Amino acid sequence: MGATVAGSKGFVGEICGLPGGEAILTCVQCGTCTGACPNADRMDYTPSQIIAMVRAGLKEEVLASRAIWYCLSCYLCTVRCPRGVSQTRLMHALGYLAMKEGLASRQTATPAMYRVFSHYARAGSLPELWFMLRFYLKTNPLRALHLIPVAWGLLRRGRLSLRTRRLSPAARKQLDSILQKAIAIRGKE
Amino acid sequence: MASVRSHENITLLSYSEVTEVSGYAGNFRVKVRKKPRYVDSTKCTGCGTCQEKCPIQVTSEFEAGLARRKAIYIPFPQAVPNVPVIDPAHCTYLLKGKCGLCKRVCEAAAIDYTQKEETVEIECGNIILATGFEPFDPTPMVEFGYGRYPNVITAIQFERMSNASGPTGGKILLRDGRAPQSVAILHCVGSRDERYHKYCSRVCCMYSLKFAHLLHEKLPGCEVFQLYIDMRCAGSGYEEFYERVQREGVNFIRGRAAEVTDIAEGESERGKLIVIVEDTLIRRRRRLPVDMVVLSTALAPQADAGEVARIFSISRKADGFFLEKHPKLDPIATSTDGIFIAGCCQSPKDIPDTVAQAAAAAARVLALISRGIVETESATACIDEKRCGGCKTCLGMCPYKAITFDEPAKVARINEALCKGCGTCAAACPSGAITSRHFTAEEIMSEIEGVLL
Amino acid sequence: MKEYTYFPGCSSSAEGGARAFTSSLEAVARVLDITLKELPDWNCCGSTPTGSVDELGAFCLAARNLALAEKLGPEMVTPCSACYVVFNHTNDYLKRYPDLKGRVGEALAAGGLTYEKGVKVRHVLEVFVQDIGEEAIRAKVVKSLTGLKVAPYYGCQIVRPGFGFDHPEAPTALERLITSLGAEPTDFPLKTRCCGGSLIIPEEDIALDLMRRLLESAARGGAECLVTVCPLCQTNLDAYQGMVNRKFRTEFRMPVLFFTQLMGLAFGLGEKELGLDRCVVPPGRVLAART
Amino acid sequence: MSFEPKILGVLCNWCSYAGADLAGTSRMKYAPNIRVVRVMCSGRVEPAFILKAFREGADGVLVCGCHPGECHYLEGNYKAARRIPLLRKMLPQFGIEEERLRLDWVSASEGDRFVRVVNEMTETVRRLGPLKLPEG
Repeated sequence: MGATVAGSKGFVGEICGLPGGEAILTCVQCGTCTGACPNADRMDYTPSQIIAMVRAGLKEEVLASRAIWYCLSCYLCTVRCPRGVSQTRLMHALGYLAMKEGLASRQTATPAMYRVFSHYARAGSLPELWFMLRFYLKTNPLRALHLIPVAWGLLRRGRLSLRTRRLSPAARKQLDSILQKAIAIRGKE
Repeated sequence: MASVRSHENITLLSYSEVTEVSGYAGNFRVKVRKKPRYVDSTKCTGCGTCQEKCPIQVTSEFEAGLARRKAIYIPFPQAVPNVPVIDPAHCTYLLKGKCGLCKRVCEAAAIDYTQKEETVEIECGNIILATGFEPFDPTPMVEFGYGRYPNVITAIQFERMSNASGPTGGKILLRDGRAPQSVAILHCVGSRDERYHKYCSRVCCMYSLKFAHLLHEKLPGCEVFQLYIDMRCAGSGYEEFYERVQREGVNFIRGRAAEVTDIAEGESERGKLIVIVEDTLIRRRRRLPVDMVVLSTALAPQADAGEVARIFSISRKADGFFLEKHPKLDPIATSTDGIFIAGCCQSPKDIPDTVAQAAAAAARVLALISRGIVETESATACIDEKRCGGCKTCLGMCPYKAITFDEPAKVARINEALCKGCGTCAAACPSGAITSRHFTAEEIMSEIEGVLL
Repeated sequence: MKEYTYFPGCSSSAEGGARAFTSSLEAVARVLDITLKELPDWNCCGSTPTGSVDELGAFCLAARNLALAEKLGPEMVTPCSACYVVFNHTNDYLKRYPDLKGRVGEALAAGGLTYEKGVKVRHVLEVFVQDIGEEAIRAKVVKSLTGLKVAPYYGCQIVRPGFGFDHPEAPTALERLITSLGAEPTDFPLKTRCCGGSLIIPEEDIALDLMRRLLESAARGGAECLVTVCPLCQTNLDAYQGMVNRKFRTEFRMPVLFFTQLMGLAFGLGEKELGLDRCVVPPGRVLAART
Repeated sequence: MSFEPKILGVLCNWCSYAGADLAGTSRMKYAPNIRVVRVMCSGRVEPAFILKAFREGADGVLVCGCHPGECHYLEGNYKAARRIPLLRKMLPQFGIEEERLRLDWVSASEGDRFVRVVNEMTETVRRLGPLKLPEG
């Protein structure tokens, strides 16, 4: 989808072919992204290291890393990068690839959360209560217990609704056919 | 500078600006606007009393904001001529007619509030432009906190501080007067950065090393950090200097600083500036608590470089510096014959390179002078006056002002010494009166027929 | 009278946890003579997570809304930072990658939609400061918030990715707005830093630590309350503030308001109408400042 | 056999011709459909040259000059940037599709760009098919 770059093969080529991935070629490994990242200290590989690893062709390690799931999408790296690399977009692209290849890290619950989120998003609307419940049931139901004070605070003020927003049947059908078509298009590739 | 001034063949016009250039190689006419100093430099003895007595204080440009100057002042200690000027934007006498103190105290009666600017015209054969660079202002890079944290300073400010005749008498000091115990020097501030200047400023690695060396010399025991992307130390003796500074115990960290903050995490950081950087060699984010941060700022083109390029009919590169005739084979000449460039107005460079380029430019001028004749382009345009309809379309086309209109004859004329042979006029001439030699319409038409056979 | 197509997003919708954002926004809009017409039958924008699960599907989710909005006019307004980023990101990529645009177009066609001319998606704050202006806002103030110290919190996404309407790290729109209400914006160095976003769910520790820093920075600046422009930032900083306090043994009691709620107070609107009763950290101090 | 268009390339001496030269010395491959005529500056290109080329059997004409702001003659390329689009607008009146005329910028260091522009142009013209000028 992105630019195909002459001379870059394998994993680098694959990343360059994703929208937002082509920028890795011009990275000078200055580490500004890592320095700017509010979360870099907890990553298994720093953001700039991820780029270096992609360029070294370390596909499995990159896609199985925790780092790509620790991106907060705050774009601070992108704003400060002196080379115009959008590290945020790259992390998203890598996340998608990791999911597609079945390599998404199991050391973090983020991929699971993303899957549950996307399940509801694709249905047209996100019911926060059901989304949270489903996520905790799928990952670690016990974790939900310690959230009781938070949930209570929200519930008391009418901020956790049992009602779900529903699209009109026609809109729902329209959305479904668009998404079905998208799956069909993707399947052809 | 002083020996330039005393040379019998050199006329120095300081505090002056070129406003107009006409003519061509061997025959330039240059208009220069001499700004009024309000001080008669032939009478002034340079005693300095006026500066002492002047009650108006403003921020000193030369000291990069680290000191104050008066409204009547000598811009910098080595200024030539060493005569003060009155700053008309701040002098209350010139603004409101009040004060006049400097005139009263001047024993040589050199103060003259009535001076007006004058324009002089110079005829010359060649021109060398050496208009230099402007230091990049890091204020827009809010992540480094310049302007927010008083002890984040620019390279020029550090340079002034370390100078014996500077505002601190050569002492490196924090704003509260203490000496810093730790200093971080941040490379590539505004250089190698798509948001500001894409190019490498070339001199920052070396001056940053010099700063580290000076810090160790002036403040033994001071901890110095160099935060760099790449160390670029190409040049005679440069790598050796790098090694020497390494031996002095400077902490080199390979990584570009992402941020400077004063938000402390823990006791050791309290009251310090904290530089956040990825040490890319160990792949870890580091927080460096320091007293002072020096920003190694880029060398940027002068703000008015576009205007200067227009006046002298030369071009600029995409980065804003003046365009040389050929990047490898002729980095001294410009696309306009007889106009040469030297120093940082062409691209960032260090002192040895600037000296070499300046000497080369002088030699090129001397070569032209000693030959006494100039070669012109052979592929110039010429006008068939019989066919010229006098419509003046071509006049606006010529970027070199080589075409003039002969009013009595009602025809356009081309000055072949100025014409560079681009052919734009020939393409525009509605009556076909202009021929572009070696690229005539007939020649090109036949060529088109030929290649399309 | 100005009219805008309005995209509330899941969180700020009538069923969402940040419904007070939309209700206060609507009340304030009435005072400023703005009509917000909710995009009929909109769907979730997909937010960041969907892109990682189904890239093309995520673009399609966003594009369906854009296609619907395109029929109504050249602009759409949203109060949610995440929706704002997703829509602008989608517009940006559809423009930059014709191939992607082709595929998204093909999928949209299956639902009988087209997206051609493009829709500019703007944030509510942007509309307020650019289209309405500080002067017009000031003119509607009936109860000046004089003396109230407010930390202006932008969060990360509305100013960042390059299509933002203000400086990505040193924006001033909120400060100007707060000043025009008579209140005093405080120095808040972390005003554009991330609150932890959706990672509060899978990676709580990360988000709580970021929130602690934000609350500390706001408190150090002397803020009596904090205003946000994003439903997720509000929920995090408000609902999880107690958890931050427990984890880090801090004692923050920082009311977290939508900027529209603060505007409503200055406009003399009712607490109920502005949804101030929905704040988890009681906004008592803010309410007291009014009298 | 597929249609092989004839394309006339008019290149300025300082940037585009040098760029084409660089493509050659760098051993880059590009469509052999282009036939090159050199002028000193894209500002020298008269609309008559282009019409002549179409009459002489060119299926497309590609004019290349220096990037805006980088003209060796200061601003000749700006003149081309005005003239060529104007001519493009008139081409349909002669029964010639606008796409058959292209103006682009190639600097002396952009051998790769020259290759891309030539290949794109060749593909565009190939899609359009042979130029059929109306008789008379």
